[in-house]
Amino acid sequence: ALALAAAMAVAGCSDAKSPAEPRTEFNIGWSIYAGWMPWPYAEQAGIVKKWADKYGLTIKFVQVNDYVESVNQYTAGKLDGVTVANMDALTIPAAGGKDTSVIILGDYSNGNDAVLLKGGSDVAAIKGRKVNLVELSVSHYLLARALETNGMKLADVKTVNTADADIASAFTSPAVTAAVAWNPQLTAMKGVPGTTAVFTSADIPGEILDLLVVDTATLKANPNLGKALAGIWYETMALMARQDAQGQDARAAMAKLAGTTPKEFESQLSTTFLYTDPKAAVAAMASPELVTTMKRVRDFSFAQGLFGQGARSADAVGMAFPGGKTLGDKNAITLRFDPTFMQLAADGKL
Amino acid sequence: MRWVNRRIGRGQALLLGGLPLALVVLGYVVAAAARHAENPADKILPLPGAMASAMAALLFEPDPLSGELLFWADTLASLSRLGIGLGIATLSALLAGLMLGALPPVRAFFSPLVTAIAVIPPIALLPILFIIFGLGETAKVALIVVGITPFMLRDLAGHISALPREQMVKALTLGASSWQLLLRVALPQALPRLIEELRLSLGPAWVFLISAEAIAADVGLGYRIFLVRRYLAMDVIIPYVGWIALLAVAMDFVLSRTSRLAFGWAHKARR
Amino acid sequence: MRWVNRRIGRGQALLLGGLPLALVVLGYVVAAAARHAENPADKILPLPGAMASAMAALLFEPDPLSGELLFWADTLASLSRLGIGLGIATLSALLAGLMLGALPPVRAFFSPLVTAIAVIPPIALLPILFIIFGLGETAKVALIVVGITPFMLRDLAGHISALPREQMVKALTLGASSWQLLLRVALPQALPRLIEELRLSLGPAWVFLISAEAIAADVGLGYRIFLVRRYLAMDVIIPYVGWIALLAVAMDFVLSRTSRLAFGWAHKARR
Amino acid sequence: MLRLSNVWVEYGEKVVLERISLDIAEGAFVSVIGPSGAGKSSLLRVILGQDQPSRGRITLDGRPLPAECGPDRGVVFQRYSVFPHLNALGNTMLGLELAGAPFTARLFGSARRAARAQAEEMLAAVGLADSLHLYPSEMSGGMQQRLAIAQALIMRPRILLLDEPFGALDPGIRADMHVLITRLWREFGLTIVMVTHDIKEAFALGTRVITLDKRRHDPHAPQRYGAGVIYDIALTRKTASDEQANESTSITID
Amino acid sequence: MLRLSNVWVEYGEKVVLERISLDIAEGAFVSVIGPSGAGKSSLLRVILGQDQPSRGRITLDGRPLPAECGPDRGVVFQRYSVFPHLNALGNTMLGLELAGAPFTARLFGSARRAARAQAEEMLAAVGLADSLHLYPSEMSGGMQQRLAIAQALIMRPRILLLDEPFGALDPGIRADMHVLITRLWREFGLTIVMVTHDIKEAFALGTRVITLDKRRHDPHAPQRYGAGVIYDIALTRKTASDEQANESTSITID
Ligand SMILES: Nc1ncnc2c1ncn2[C@@H]1O[C@H](COP(=O)(O)OP(=O)(O)OP(=O)(O)O)[C@@H](O)[C@H]1O
Ligand SMILES: Nc1ncnc2c1ncn2[C@@H]1O[C@H](COP(=O)(O)OP(=O)(O)OP(=O)(O)O)[C@@H](O)[C@H]1O
Ligand SMILES: [Mg+2]
Ligand SMILES: [Mg+2]
Repeated sequence: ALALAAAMAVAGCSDAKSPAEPRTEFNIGWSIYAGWMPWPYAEQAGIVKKWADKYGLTIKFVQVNDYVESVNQYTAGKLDGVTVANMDALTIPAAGGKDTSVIILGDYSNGNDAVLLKGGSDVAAIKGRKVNLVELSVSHYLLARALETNGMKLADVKTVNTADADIASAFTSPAVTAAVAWNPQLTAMKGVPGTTAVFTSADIPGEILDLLVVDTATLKANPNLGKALAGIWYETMALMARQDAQGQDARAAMAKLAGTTPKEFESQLSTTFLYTDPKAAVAAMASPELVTTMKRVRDFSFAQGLFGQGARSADAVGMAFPGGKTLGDKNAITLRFDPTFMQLAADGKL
Repeated sequence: MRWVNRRIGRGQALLLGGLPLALVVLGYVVAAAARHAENPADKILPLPGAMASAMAALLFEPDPLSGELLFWADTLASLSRLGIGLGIATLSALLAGLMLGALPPVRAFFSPLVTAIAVIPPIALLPILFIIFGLGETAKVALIVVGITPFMLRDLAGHISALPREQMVKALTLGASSWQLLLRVALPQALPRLIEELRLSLGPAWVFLISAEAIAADVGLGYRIFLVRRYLAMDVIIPYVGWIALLAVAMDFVLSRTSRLAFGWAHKARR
Repeated sequence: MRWVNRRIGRGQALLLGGLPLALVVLGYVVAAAARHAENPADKILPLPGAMASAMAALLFEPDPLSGELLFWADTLASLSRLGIGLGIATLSALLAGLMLGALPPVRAFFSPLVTAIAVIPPIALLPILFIIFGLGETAKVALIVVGITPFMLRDLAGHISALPREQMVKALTLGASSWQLLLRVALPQALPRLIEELRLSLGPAWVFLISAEAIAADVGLGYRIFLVRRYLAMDVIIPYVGWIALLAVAMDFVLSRTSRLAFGWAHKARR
Repeated sequence: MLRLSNVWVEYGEKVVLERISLDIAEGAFVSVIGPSGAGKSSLLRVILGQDQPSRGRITLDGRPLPAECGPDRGVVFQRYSVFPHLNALGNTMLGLELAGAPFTARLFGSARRAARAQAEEMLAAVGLADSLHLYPSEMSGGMQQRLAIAQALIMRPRILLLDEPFGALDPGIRADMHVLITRLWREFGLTIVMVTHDIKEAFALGTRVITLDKRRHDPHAPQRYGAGVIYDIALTRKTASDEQANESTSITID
Repeated sequence: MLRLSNVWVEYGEKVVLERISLDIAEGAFVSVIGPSGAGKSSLLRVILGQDQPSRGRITLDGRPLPAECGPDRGVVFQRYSVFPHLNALGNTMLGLELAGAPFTARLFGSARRAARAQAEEMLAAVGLADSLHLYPSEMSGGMQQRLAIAQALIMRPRILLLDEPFGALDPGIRADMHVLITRLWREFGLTIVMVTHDIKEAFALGTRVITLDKRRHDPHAPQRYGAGVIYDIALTRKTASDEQANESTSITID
């Protein structure tokens, strides 16, 4: 046990010190989600190696089966970067005091998340029901938005926390009549007879964002990491977007990596708005709508207590946006939307 | 004096036993302080003060939504699930263990099935459990039961079938039927072992309870732990885990006391 | 003849024991057929044909990306993790169990700590576990070790300290030091019990392995199960679980054979 | 009544008993003597039904002996084996409770009081009147052995098998036990087979003395030949008064 | 050499031994007799160091007896207790191996051969030459008891404590054992304390016979008073030839 404590201390110290120094080896965590599958595909197809070599780096993509654990491990310093949704980037690493930079805005969910009801065709029918969902996640946020747009409050339903790995099978139980989920589970759940998606992320486009974030200090010390990652991403995007056999092969390989069929994967992609063009991503990041979205997300998170006990106001966590705009505590900025590398890609300067 | 012969008094034992626990706590505090010196907002190893204030809210401030004191509501929910689960598991392990241990035909019939159930990881078959037990309290209790009963049952059956053969022969010459033999010879000698198994099962039982609460729940110690894990609130997780350990140690103590009081003969023999 | 006295032959035992397993399989097929009659697209209880075709792909078609046969790659990865985990757990349970069982001062010092570790559900502390051991193989092996060692250790210590006191006295009069007593009296008598415990731990070990693989892995039986769980692909999950059960039953059988061969004295006494 | 015809007992390769043929009459008191390891306990186990002979057959009243032991046969094992979870009273009452309450296996009310009185009487007869509430683990070796005797005797089984029942007892108590067993044997017409190492005891109590030993010995393969009956001595039936005189003077040749 | 001064042994309320004061000289052969349950085994346990007396003190050569048993004292328990995981040879060699290999506790090569030869000789002396490879569970009661004797005797401890060591043996083997123990006692100048129920044996072997029994008895509270030494008879030291004559004719008064 002493050894354990010592190991904890050592693990803590070594990770806390290293980011400041230039390094050549990096670990990026990923978990299975339609919008993130290009990363492992790029590694398998050799795109990662190509770009890493170009900048003299070694980049490893580490699969973490459990999404929350991947973000936790990033927060704990075991990973240099991770794929994450905007809300979780705010509430886990940023709220935990880890200065985090969003360098790639990959996509937004355009129907990949949905509120499902059995025996009900609109959001109003949800009132008073038990809703199974991953609490405090983007699903929770989606539910809050669904209720809000229909004149209800979160208190009008009873939420039951359900693990994302189990929500699909849980939904097949007759006892469960309402749920919020994301893909790929969502597709399986829609197959349950009598199910309707009464509210989807397509109703709030651009609010649920899927990102790649890296540790700000590491990025400062190793700007090449950002360049390599942007290079990898947009080369893969270009390949994936092709409507020819090559593009199809790439998408099929991603489906395989996600443990599903190409058909199902295509259907998931169809509800994902991919920023295949770096210019569009840069523009989206610079737009004032992002600030509005993040404010909404932030207020929801604060109301749910996600900023922890120390936070006494929604401004506790500071965010920085392109063009010097900020939100929250200016002296404690821990989430930075940084378009530098996407801009380089857009400019073809990588 | 040789180490095998050193007898340790009660007071000395408390002192000695407390030492490593104290060292662990100390080690933790040192590690946490070191991390906080680096990053004052560190969430991984919260300082005791942070844990205290995080817990205070759960302990004393009623939840705005439900109006309940969350910590106590969680404790109550988890303990009642655990209690029901352990109760069912113990009872069925006792009944089935006695039969399997004492009656060879029953053993031949069921033991492959029991072995199969014992080695199938229940969490891998959750979807089927959901179909059978739904998603409510039943499913959580069922997961505990399915998780620990096979171990208790197999160990108990082994214990019973290892009772000296002379005892069985003796009982038969005294005119015992199979039923009477179960009731008056096997059962009383199974009970102290059953308590021992229950003590050994407390750890796994909590594991299954927490897994069940992680899967689908809206209250419970495991629910809270997995919920706040989403934002790495170790300042809640660590006190919760400590509380679970405390509850489990208390149960362990009560069980071991009960066994000594109720089955003195089993402990005298070992002096 | 009384039931307690019925002896069952080998052939008869196989037949009797196979019956309930066959019934379970039959029950499954009937339930699956019923569900499919309702909803031909049902995914929860797939028919045997669907399972066979789903498994065929994993068994015989090399993965286009890695060129591996996924099923075998999963099996290999899981078995090696399990093997290392069980090995470390067994070894440390043996060492620590002997000391705790035979040396009262060691027992006094460590037993509260061991009890505390035994009752702390490791999966509640997964984030810490992964932080300490990283996301590689170590963490998975560590979860198995942390999960099953406390049980084995405590049970073994209990077994050792319940050895008849006369044996210890006898060894001391023959001039044994504490070390020699551990080596020649406690250790040999601990081994058969250790094998027994290992058998009882197989179930929990798989549970912990699967839990670890569910969280952080990219290959392994548990990884695959949790991967396809998102799509409710029970046609893969059920054969995988069956395969796990088969592997575990085979290990159980080998262990029980080994014990009989290597420690005949322990089994003769129980005839 | 009890007939063994050409009975063999073997453990794997090892022949323990060979060609045992015996006829034991109803009401006989058979003493079995023989060197240590000859197979005396094995013989009792076979008669008890605990072990099956590897060859030969055993009949009781002309019918093959059932392959399980029942209440017609009582036993006191060589290593005093009483139930560790019952105290002296509980151990002694157990047989009565099993007989009196097929379902609960426990007696209540007046039936219980009667059984208790009977058990107390039997315990007093074996000299354990002071130890009713002791558990076996709190008893000395001799006390456990007497408890086992009380437990078996209270049932008055048709056939009583005793394996060195008085081995751990001092001469005084042993004499009391001799009187007790002789009295019960007479009163209830029991058939008794007793293994003993005390030749004086064997001749004093028995109506017949059987000696088990190896007939042949192969020095290179000691396990090759088993023991058989080498002497079978019928004694004239002594009267109770003879017996007592014998005991009180306590002078014999061994 | 060994001195007990006012030793009491109590189990909770129950007084087992009270006011035991004894002086045992080097080289003595003390026989202890007394009724079953008197506390003979308890006395041995206290001398052995296995149990602590509740009052009084025990000194060895003037120094307080260490509260743990060591190789200076050997023991044969009343219930033959040998190691179940070792066969006869292993059980007998164990003491030699422990003495010869402090670290591995196993002997190899010529040392092992020597120990093995010694063990075989001792086993032959107790009549187990044919049973070297049997495990205790495959032995008869008497064989286990002889194995326990061989295991203790091979170490030639300074003080040897025997608790009814010959209780389960037939007269022939018992006589051999008597010769063996007397020979070793003479040759190595052992100090022996032996509990027995056989009064003839007690007088034939011992140089001193001690009788333990209750001095007082309270019929309402039998546990109130413990046993003490009521007779302590010193015998003139017999010669070896006397001894043998005695054994061969085998006529004594008990
Ligand atoms: N743990 C215990 N608790 C209570 N009483 C005990 C315990 N152990 C022994 N006794 C009592 O101590 C007394 C002496 O026991 P001990 O074994 O010394 O007798 P003993 O003289 O060796 O008898 P025996 O000849 O039958 O072997 C007995 O009356 C017994 O009931
Ligand atoms: N399980 C076994 N495997 C092999 N041999 C055995 C087994 N059980 C008993 N024996 C052998 O059977 C023989 C007879 O044993 P048994 O217990 O019947 O002897 P006994 O006449 O009662 O001796 P004692 O007077 O010492 O009690 C012994 O030589 C013993 O070694
Ligand atoms: Mg015998
Ligand atoms: Mg005694």
